[in-house]
Amino acid sequence: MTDISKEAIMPPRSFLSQDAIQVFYRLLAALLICAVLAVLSDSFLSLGNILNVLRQASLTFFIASGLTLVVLTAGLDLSVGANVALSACIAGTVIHKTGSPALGILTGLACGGIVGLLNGIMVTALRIPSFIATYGMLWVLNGLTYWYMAGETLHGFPAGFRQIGSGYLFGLPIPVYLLLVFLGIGTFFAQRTIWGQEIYAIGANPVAARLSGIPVARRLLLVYAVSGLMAGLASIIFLSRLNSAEADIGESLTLPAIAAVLIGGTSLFGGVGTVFGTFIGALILTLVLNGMNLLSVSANWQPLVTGIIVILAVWLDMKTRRRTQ
Amino acid sequence: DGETIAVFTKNQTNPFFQTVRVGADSMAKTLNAKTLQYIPTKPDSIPEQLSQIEDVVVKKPSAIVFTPVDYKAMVPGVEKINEAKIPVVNITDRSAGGKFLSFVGADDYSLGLETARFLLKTLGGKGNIVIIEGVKGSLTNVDRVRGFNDALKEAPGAKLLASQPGNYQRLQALQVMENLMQSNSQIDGVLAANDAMAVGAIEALDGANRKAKVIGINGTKEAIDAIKSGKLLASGDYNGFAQGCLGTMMAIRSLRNQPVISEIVLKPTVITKDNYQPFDVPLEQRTCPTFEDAGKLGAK
Amino acid sequence: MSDALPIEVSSPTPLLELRGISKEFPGVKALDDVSFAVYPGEVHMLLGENGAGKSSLMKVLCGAYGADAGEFFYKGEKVAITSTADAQKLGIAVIFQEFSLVPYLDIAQNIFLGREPKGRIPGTIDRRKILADAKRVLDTIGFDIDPSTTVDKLGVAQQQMVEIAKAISQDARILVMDEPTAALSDRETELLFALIARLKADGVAIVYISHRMAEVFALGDRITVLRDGRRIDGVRPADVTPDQLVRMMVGRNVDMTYPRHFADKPGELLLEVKGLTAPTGISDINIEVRRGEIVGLCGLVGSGRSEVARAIFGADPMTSGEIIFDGKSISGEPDLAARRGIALIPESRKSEGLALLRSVSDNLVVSALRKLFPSGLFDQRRAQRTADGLIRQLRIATPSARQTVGLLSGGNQQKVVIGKWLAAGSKLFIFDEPTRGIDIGAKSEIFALIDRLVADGAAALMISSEQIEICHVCDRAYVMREGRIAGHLTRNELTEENIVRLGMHHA
Amino acid sequence: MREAAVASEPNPLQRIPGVAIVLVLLIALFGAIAPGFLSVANLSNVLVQSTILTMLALPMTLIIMTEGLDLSMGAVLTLTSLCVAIVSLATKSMLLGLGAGLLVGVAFGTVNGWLVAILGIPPFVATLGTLGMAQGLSLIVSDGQSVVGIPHSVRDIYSATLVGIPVPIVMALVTYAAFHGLLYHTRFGTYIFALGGNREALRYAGLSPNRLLIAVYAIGGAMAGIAGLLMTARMNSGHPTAGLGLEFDAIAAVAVGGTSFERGNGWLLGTLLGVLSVGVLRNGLNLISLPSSVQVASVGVLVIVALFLDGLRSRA
Ligand SMILES: Nc1ncnc2c1ncn2[C@@H]1O[C@H](COP(=O)(O)OP(=O)(O)OP(=O)(O)O)[C@@H](O)[C@H]1O
Ligand SMILES: Nc1ncnc2c1ncn2[C@@H]1O[C@H](COP(=O)(O)OP(=O)(O)OP(=O)(O)O)[C@@H](O)[C@H]1O
Ligand SMILES: [Mg+2]
Ligand SMILES: [Mg+2]
Repeated sequence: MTDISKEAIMPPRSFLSQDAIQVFYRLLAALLICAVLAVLSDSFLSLGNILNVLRQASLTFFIASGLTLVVLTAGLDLSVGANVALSACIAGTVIHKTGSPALGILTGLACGGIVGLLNGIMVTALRIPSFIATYGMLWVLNGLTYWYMAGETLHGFPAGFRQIGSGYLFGLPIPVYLLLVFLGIGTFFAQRTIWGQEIYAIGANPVAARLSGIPVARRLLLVYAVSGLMAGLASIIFLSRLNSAEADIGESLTLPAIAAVLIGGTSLFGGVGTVFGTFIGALILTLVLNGMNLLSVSANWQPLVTGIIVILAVWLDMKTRRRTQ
Repeated sequence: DGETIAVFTKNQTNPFFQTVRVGADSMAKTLNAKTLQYIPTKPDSIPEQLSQIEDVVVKKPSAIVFTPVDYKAMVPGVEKINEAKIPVVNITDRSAGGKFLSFVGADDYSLGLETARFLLKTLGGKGNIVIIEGVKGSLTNVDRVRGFNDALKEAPGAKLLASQPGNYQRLQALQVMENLMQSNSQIDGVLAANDAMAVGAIEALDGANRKAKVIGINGTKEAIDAIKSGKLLASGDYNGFAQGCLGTMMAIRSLRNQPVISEIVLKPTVITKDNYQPFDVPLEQRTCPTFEDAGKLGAK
Repeated sequence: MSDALPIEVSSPTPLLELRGISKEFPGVKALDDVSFAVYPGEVHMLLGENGAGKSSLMKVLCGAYGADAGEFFYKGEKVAITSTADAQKLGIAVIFQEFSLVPYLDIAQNIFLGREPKGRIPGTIDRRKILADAKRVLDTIGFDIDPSTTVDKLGVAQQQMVEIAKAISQDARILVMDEPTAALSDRETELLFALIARLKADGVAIVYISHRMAEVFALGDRITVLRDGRRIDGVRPADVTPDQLVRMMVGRNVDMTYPRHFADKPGELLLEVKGLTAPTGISDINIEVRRGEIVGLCGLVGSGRSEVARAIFGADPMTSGEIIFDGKSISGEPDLAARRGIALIPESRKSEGLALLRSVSDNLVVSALRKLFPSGLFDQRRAQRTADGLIRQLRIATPSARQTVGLLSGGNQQKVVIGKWLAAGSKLFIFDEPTRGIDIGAKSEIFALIDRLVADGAAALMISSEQIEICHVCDRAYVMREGRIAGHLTRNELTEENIVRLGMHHA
Repeated sequence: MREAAVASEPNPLQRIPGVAIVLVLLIALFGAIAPGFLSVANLSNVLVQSTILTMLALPMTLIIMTEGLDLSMGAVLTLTSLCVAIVSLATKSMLLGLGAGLLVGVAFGTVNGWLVAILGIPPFVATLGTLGMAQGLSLIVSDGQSVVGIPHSVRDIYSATLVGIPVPIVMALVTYAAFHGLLYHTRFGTYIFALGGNREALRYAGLSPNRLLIAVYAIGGAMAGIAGLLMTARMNSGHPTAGLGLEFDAIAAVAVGGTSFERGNGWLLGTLLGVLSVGVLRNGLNLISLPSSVQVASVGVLVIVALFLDGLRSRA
């Protein structure tokens, strides 16, 4: 029987899935960076610094986790940073005007989600490539925020609200709890729900996904809305952590978020990647900046080092992927 | 009457330039003139401001009040304005070339020097200090940081622990400060090159339950509030409002063949808990200095 | 099994000989010690199941894959073929199973890619010459089309003709054709056969891969059979019967008459298409399909069969008409049709049927997610088990359910596409060329499968360019012509002649 | 057998509308409402201002046709601009400056191509990485300072005219002609279509896609070098942040111009029209003095509208 001969050529089943292996390599890389920094700087391994790194990584992670879903569908959202800025400014105003943090949080999330939804509509209904649609959105949002803020700064929020970003619970910063929660939710959503599976399928081949009966447009809308929503969440964290916001806060957030997704092993061609990988990506980026601060590396060198890390990370990822295939 | 004054500023995001623009508008209104604001869509973009100059030369406003996004790179632009024979007043950053009716600005170096001196005096001339720098390569940053460093040299008891970039950004300053606190168990003073970074650093200190004296620069509303509540030690005032007023005033006066002052360097004010009241009013309610005041404010 | 040449041949030395070729991919021994020789002026048929290694052998032969072991001899002399350039120098040209055309270049540029006539200025192309040369090549194969048409505007059949023109233009001594007729209509197939006869007469050696038994006997001078990467035997067509050949290929007996358990009386109405008109060029289509039936949809290439299938499934919009499925009218996106129980096995499995970079398992469960996991929670082990079941049921040749689907052979990929709808438990299966590129064993398995499905109360609408298949398995058929239904044939009327007569323009 | 080609109209015609309609509408609009817009001096302004972007957008078109992307272009331009400034300052020679800029540009382009072609790193990632490197190097070579005092010969390039036409416009026209010839009339151009459309086809034709790909990215680097010279001439100085972000403008212009991100479907003239649309929009809005925040949003709206129009057409 042919079946038997075919059985014979099957390789032994590897215990770990490809994704698990990639995440493992990434953890290894993060640990390696930690080891190097621990040798170079005495203060690196202190509990305070580790919590510090986690807390700093959390902001990048919130933005990057939503972005991961978008990238999994082979899309991109360049408007996340601008979205954070607009949402933060609107949420901040609402808190100032109404005195109610809850209302502010809701508006911030709603603003982020609506922007995301608009991105989704451009990508699905108007069929504009996501890269371009969200680039256009980025400028529209910037224009809105600049106009709305007119060069002002919002600052001074109720102490309760500020706990979200700067408070502690049982010795851990609250953003770290949020990070763990959203890491869990994101991973669960992507790996353990059929929506997650459908998102992977769409990224791998949108035409085949549609002809397989997946409601592609609706899933894409969902994904962009989630990305926007996570930007909204990041805006709340930002606001409560910095106790203030202004129009240009988004600018420096987008590229690090994209870099975290890529370092985390999510492919821009869609269909490959994990939310957990993105978390490690955010961690690696933060570690590098943290290390450069601790070692007082000159500002001139910082972009150079970050650039090299991005390339190295992705290259190593591809190397290991090929070998394990 | 009815002159149009084109006002060039560096970006739409920094509160400082908003005060400059409000000052300019307010002065123009008083003198029955109109303003047109030119702001690069990408903050501090050199090519964009050059293009805006080229466009404005076509439009031929009566006069121009000009803040270069970069004091050296914008010289060819200024020369174009000169060629088009449009009168131009330089404000804020002193252009490295070109012909101007008048310069109205503050001296970043002495601003940095004076605020840093105030901090060191408060600390009794000793303690561990960190500097959070602005955008590398910008004139304001170079001069302010130079001022900080010179003040530090005058206080041999003080020790500079680190000088790291926050790019004038709140979040970056916060993270830099958090990181620096890890490697330095005792930080007594923070010299931040603008208010947003100073406030970011304060948030970081608060978060770690640590105390240090922090100073910023710009005298923004946010900084005044922080000074009021005792979180911020001081902010060096750049007096953008007056710069906008006076720049516009000089431009209009020259169009009306009235005498102008060729150079006004506003003396730095260190805003502290003791003298913040005059700054604690909304921009719209501030009044522009008169020509007579201008003479006193810092004419050389 | 690298025994010497199996049979006596006219010319003493082969034009090209491969000895002891082995090629391994991770997890798959694609070629295992295969020897193979072609002589001038012969058509050498290469047969084997899906995944037997035919395409791999040809890719080794033309330098696209490097062999792990083995030697090449050209006219008796040992040569090295390590790149496509080496192969081209030896006069080897290939018509690949997958198209190797560039969509936004025109036909002429595609034909002469890498061999453009030089213009006067260095680096430039002599535009007039390239068009004239292309026209000449197209004329030799009887394909009348403007060579400055860009390839993205061509249909599948037209693209296949350009592929053929491209290979012919190289004045090859050895011409490899990997399933060249899979996408061609009868008319173009005839043109191709005439061309092959001419090339043979010129002394060109032709290697021809096909799953169509008729072609094997009509064209072949010699036959080499591969199974599981090994060479099984070499024979002459005159010496074997189709049944014997099939046994060599699959290693067991296969019933090639595609037995159907025809329904005595058709079941209730499942699909009713009324006056369907769509902007894709079909108008006033009326079709009925009942439970337990296999209904054929035939016609010439370009007659609009695929468009009907896509419109029913919701993949293309419609301008007017109504589609009633299981008593309810449906209109909307494919997800609605899929949820109601319609399945589409599309024409192009690679671009429309599969996520090539994902695993076999992922592809098999993608349409059944809602059914397998009604709670919305996905369970990898359950998916894996479902996939393993389907792999066994459909005899998909893959090292494991985790294998990347793009690495399977064409036929096995097709089985995966069918498999995903089995998992979804669909009621109506719309097959658009379900057996294109599928080996004989798999074909009969697939037909047996369809038979079982409809016997269990499902129904099928089947598009096929192979009229024999339609005649064998369908209860009845609609024939299309120029975007309209030209006629309907009952079981008794269903003959190849009738299909052709209704499908032709001058019916 | 006569096969009817499904759509017989020539390819570019199909795509003209999106961007051309937008451009014509913008010109008509500003011509009507913006005083001085249609003056020769102003139109010449628009063209001169568009030259640097043209020089980046043309090679970006080729790169996008290979299903690639070059995010490092703005940062590399910044670096080459600094190199031009530093070298011409040191040697008092414009040509040596240009040479240095070209060298650095080509080096970065080649590295990009190498990362993409040989290491197989996705273009977005590879060039995001080199973006950081070029930015870092710019800060390092200039120590974060402007470079001034460069010889007049450099500056003259921007302000000089040739038979009454500003030299930058002449340079842009020559560049366009060169790219047009390269893409549509040479073998290399043919292979660029194949790089995006079907790389396997190239390999089977005995050509090395990798080397071609590296060449395409190197051309991008070289153009960043030439644009760097123009940038230095324009500012009469070198500055470590001068060109940051220009790559996105270039990508937007390419996209507005109708080049798709898939299968090697590119259109050079569209790119040129795309660049001009962006230029006309910015210029016109400056002339009518709308609030700056509207100007910020306008480019975003332009991009979305142009692509929306294209989408409408392709569906029709
Ligand atoms: N690049 C590759 N990587 C891994 N496995 C491969 C690759 N190419 C082919 N294979 C495997 O090698 C075997 C032989 O494949 P090949 O394409 O030669 O089959 P074939 O005889 O042409 O089949 P078909 O009739 O379906 O086209 C198959 O099991 C296939 O999955
Ligand atoms: N009237 C026509 N003239 C030329 N080409 C056509 C015409 N109609 C369709 N085509 C093209 O021919 C190709 C095949 O046609 P289509 O898929 O419509 O027909 P079909 O009946 O499904 O045939 P098949 O499934 O056998 O290819 C398509 O790419 C289509 O664009
Ligand atoms: Mg094959
Ligand atoms: Mg069809």
